Amino acid sequence: MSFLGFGRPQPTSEEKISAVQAEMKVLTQMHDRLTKACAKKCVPNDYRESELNKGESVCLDRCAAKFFDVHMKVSELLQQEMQSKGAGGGGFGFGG
Amino acid sequence: MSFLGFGRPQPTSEEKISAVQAEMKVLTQMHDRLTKACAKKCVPNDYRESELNKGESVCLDRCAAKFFDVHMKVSELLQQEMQSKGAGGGGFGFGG
Amino acid sequence: MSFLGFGRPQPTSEEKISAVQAEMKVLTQMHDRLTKACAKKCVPNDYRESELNKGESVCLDRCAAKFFDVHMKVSELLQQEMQSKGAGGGGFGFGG
Amino acid sequence: MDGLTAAETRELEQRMQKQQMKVFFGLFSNLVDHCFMSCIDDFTSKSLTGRESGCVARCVQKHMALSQRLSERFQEYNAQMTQQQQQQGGGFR
Amino acid sequence: MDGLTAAETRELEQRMQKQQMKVFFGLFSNLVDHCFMSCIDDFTSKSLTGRESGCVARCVQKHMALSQRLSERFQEYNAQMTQQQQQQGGGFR
Amino acid sequence: MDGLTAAETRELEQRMQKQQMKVFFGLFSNLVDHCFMSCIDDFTSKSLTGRESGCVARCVQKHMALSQRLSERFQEYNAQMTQQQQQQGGGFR
Repeated sequence: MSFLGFGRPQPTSEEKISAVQAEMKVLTQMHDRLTKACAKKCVPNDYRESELNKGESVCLDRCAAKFFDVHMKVSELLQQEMQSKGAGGGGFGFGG
Repeated sequence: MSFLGFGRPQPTSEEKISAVQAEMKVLTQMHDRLTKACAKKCVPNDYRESELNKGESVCLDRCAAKFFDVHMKVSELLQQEMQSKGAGGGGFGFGG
Repeated sequence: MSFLGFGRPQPTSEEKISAVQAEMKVLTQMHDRLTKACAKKCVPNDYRESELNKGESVCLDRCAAKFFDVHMKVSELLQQEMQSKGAGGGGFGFGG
Repeated sequence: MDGLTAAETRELEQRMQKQQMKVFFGLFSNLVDHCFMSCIDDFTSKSLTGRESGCVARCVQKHMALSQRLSERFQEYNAQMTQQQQQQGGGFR
Repeated sequence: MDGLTAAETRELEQRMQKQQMKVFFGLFSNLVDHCFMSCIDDFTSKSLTGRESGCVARCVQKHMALSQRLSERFQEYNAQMTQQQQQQGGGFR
Repeated sequence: MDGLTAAETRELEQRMQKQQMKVFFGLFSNLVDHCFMSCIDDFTSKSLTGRESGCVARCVQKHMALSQRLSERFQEYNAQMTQQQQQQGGGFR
């Protein structure tokens, strides 16, 4: 999760703990989103069988690999965009 | 909400309060999910009338009953699964 | 965001800060929901071009205007409803 | 819910109020999103058409009725669950 | 993860337990919603039909298998990322 | 927003930074999910095809433009609301 900058020195005790907590939350959410996306892509909704069949299993593995790739790719694209527009500026910005 | 274990003795004041708060949050979320699910199942999206008609009302009551049943059933199935696999292990696990 | 009553005098320092934070959260969520809704209404999912075309841009502007209008309208309707039913009661209530 | 001192109850009430505001705002947001997605389809102008406006009004009213009805079912269910737990658990405290 | 004192670790564990309960409850809720939406279609009575009941059971089992499989892929991916970061970043502390 | 002391402003800024990180991460996650669901359809191999890769790039770019445009409309709307409130409310403090 390099994009959140965890792993840098964290001074106080409270900060260290909440950094670990935050990282766990990020991982949980990502697992959640991965599951939601790949269930939709690979497993039909009628549930005629309770086991994953061969085709579904292979699909899930490939789907996970592609999900991580898209994650990386989007992260890179956003970084490029932000650099090209300068630190202060727009594009994806939310201005309250 | 027996599956969250609220109702057991809660020592400190802060813990008691946050337990009540947590229970309220769980109830809110469940009400939310119930509403979302049964609106989708029973009420068409075109909104030609502003009143619930007879058919929709009956459908909502049955939908709620089934939602609670599915809740129970999934809870039981997960408990069985966790017991059969032992406390430490897999199945539905999320390993960060 | 008049419906949340921010802007009234806020005594303690902690309360002032968390009011600003809460307002920011509300604005963020609203921006999020606006984006989700208007992307769905105005931009097809196939992504054959990377630029917004004229039609999409105009659609987004109108979609935003209508989203704010619906926001207002729903807010008014709920207030009317709550007044007509009295402060204590039902309608949209959630009773834990 | 029982077993709280007066000070705890006061603190709880304050937090509950905040939480209720959040809950209400969540319901409100869901309602806006749902009625917007269901009723708004015409992007040839930036003002709501009469049809859209009427649809939103009916959508809100219908959802309040729906939410009210499901709340009742939910409360019945919770009451029933609480009763079962007390019977099973012996009902101490 | 390293660099925590014993007291910090204890505090962290307590909070983690709470968070894990939340995570678990989130997974549980998603599962209920998904299996309900996928399996329940008959509103001519208020009890689950045999077909619905069976569908829910298969849905739960299949999703546990699915979640388990994706967890493994996710852990492999995280291990790989951590390794790359340590190689690039020098791996201090 | 006004009426904060220097210390409060500093505390606020620190919390805002955290919140902004969360906001940004939320936007990023939504973007990944949306572009993944819209662009990825081929599960005959585990690497992105050229078509998928291009689609993701266009999806990200288009959404940044879209998000930017809607942000502008949103800011205009907020400015207008603030103005109306000040006129109605008398604008004290």
